[in-house]
Amino acid sequence: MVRFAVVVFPGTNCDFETERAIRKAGAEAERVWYKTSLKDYDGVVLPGGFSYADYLRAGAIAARQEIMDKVREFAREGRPVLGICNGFQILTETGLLPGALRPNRIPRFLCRWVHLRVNDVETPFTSLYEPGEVIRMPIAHAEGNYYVDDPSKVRTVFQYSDGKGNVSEEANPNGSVLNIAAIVNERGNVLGTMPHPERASDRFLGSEDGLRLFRSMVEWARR
Amino acid sequence: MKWKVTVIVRLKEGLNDPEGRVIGNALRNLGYAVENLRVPKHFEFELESEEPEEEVEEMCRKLLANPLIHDYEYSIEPVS
Amino acid sequence: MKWKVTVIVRLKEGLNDPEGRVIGNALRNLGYAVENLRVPKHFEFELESEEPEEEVEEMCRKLLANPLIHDYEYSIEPVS
Amino acid sequence: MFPHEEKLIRERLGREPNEVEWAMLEVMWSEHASYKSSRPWLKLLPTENEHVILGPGEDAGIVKFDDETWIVVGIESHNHPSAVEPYGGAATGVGGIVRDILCMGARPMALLDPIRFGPLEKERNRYLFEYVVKGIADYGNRIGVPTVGGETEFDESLDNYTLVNVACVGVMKPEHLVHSYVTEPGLKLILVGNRTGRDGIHGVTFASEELSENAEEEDRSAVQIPDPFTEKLLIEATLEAVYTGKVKALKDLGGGGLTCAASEMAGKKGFGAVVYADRVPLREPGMTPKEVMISESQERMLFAVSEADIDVLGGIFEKYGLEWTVVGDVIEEPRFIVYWKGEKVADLPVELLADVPTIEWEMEPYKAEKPVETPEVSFEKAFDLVWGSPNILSKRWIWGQYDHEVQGRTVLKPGRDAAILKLNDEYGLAFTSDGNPNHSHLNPYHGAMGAVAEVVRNLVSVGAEPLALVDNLNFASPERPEVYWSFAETVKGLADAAKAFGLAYVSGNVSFYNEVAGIPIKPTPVVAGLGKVKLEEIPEMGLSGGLLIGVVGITK
Ligand SMILES: Nc1ncnc2c1ncn2[C@@H]1O[C@H](COP(=O)(O)OP(=O)(O)O)[C@@H](O)[C@H]1O
Repeated sequence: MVRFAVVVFPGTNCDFETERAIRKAGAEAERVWYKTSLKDYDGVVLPGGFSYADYLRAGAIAARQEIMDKVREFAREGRPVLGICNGFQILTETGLLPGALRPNRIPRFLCRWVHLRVNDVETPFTSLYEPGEVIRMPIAHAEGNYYVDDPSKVRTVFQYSDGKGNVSEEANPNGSVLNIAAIVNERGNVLGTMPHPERASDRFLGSEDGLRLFRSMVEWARR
Repeated sequence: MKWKVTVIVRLKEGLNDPEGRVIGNALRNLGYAVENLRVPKHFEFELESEEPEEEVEEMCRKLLANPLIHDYEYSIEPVS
Repeated sequence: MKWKVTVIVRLKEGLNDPEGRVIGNALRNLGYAVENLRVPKHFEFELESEEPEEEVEEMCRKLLANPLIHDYEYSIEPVS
Repeated sequence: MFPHEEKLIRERLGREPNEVEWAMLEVMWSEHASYKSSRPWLKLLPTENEHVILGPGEDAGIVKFDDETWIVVGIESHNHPSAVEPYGGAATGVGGIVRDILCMGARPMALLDPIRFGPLEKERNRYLFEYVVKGIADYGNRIGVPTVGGETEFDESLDNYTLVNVACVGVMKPEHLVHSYVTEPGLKLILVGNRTGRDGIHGVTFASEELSENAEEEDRSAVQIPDPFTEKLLIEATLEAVYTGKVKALKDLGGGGLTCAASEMAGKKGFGAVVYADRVPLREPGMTPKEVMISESQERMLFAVSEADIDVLGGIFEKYGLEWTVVGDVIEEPRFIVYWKGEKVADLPVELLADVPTIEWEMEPYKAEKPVETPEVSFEKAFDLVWGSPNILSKRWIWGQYDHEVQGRTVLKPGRDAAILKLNDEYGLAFTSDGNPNHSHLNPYHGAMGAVAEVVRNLVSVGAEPLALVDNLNFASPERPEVYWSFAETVKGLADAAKAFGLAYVSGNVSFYNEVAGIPIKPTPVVAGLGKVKLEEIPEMGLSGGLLIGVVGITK
């Protein structure tokens, strides 16, 4: 069975449900405290939360911790690296993904469900979606406003859309350029997503659209 | 008249400052001998006013600072 | 040697400042003719160092500022 | 403290207490800590039935969900501090109730925030509203405990004031139960968490007095800066420590600070404590022993541990970057002794701190009910007025700022009659709160019963079987005969209604002296309830074409 590490920084708070979702997707998952070593895992997940209470900038302090050297190695080796919400913020601060997650255009925390249009199904994380499919997931963040100098250079995976897949301004909850909600690196093995797939992995919670992301990741790691 | 205003708002002495403490720790972990790190709130703006001192005082008391937990200082310069 | 350091981190030109916009609106709603309100990040700390300039430069580049979106400036004074 | 109480203390002690002792006594004999005006009446409440594992008496109550799952629940108020400094007051209110749940050995799972304000036309009330919500949001979001429901009410009687109640549920396995009291001497007392400063000094006495006209200019020492980062670390470290089985007793430091926590922990079963106050890590220089003993600095917990286990637990606290210090010992003799740099600065019998005689104030019934006169207003106008009232409008602006999905359990999100948290693949926990101060003002007995009935209806509306209740009683000064009468009537109503439904109260809170500039608040009992629901049987709420709408009951 493939094994994933779910890294826990001081202030991380979505780790338990992220671990559960990975297990539901058919892999082993373990919460790993940021001071312990990342030994033999097939992939790494940086879950959501408020590492270091978002002091300085969201994800900034976590990105400078020693364990991130090991995460960089994982990324270089082509293993799957998934950053969810705060995890996405940490990946941009580390430079493993381009751009930055800035304060929401309306500078307040916002927790609500959104529609997402799936753009790129060629990544290890999105092979179980259809191109152009509209899925649902919740967001919960105050600094999710994605900014990058040149959006054309970014591999966009999810965009905020309406229920029909229209990527409109009304559907943009936080001001992200081009309604970008999730991206991968050029190689495709590092994904950052502001919406929370682990919160959309159970029909009782509202949707299982997020579970496919984990299943896709697990399947790919098995090969 | 137009003015360039800078307002600095600091937590009163003795109050818990978790933000300063955590960022200070982060810098020390990177190897720098940093102490007493504080993160005051800092506002910069232009103000059109005939009574800038009075207005800036009011702004601080009413909105920019919370007099229960903050001390504040400001500088007002004419815009050439 | 001991130094008193102040670091100001500002958003690059052209980037919007949501917090600044909201506070600017709030002040205008209170009746003040405020424009261009920005909220830079402001850090104050003491540093024990033989190479303060070099270290503060590094701190800014490595942690206190995000080079993609920030410019920074700092002042370093000896502590008497 | 009242003169007759001071006299009684001198008599029981046989001498004049010194400065440190007076400070500790003042704090423990305050209304907020001692419940002297409410205890006789709270006895009326039913507190036992087949669902109850632990009723009132410790930091939170415990309800059986199934054989392997216990639910810990409590409710608390932070009215005064929030009226003075809404952001810090509300945030630290969340912190306090979360620690109450945590110290029984449970993982805090969800929050409700019944909050009440004056009319939004006034700027001060808008300020209180905006910042109470922001305080709850920033704190709850950072500690990763979802706020899944609550109430928001606006009323003229709350002008320039606010009622901030917070209820919390946690989940635990029976084998992890840790009581808040020790059952043997010789244990060490370990203080963990934030350093101690001058914040909150006289917090409980502050909460036991009415607010003066200038609420914003109240004593600064009542203000506390919230630190959810430390609180989250405390949650994880405490649970890890509890799971080792080596924690003998656990209390959080809330009202009354170290004095309250240590004396209650030791004294409940007849033991005593020695506290070395100078060992307490301090945030401000030059603090006196008196200040250390009554400070209400937040995010601190007190552990009772065998000497042999100190290092193991210390390792856990250090892993999470938390400061920890052995500050005292549990002793056989039921005395509370404080040392400061080798000198004894306080020595009181524990029961002098704990046994506070009750006070029965005068009661004067009042009649506020009068026949309703239906206003002469067109239906359209009436509809606009009601529909446009902040009390009716959607509260999405509020709960949209709360991360109500964290921990991945929220089945029914805010907006329904109750929230539902998934506990296993089959069952969920329903959680909701209600209060109706207008009804309580008109008729305190019926208003209280109405609150209970509303909670039960809300639980049933989401398909849940009610399990247990907690209550938070917000009242003005008990020294006002009409207020004290309304308090007694309220408790009678709460008791009768609960009995009628076969439900028990497992925990609660009383907040007296809620008034600003001499204006008392309406009697405001807030009830929160738990229920058990089958996930497959949660009723839908949408309407679709072809359905009929029915109303059960008589509309008056
Ligand atoms: N209104 C009430 N109904 C039932 N129990 C109550 C009520 N108010 C207080 N209690 C109980 O009385 C005890 C003392 O309350 P309190 O000092 O608020 O405890 P805490 O340590 O949680 O702050 C607690 O066990 C609490 O459950």
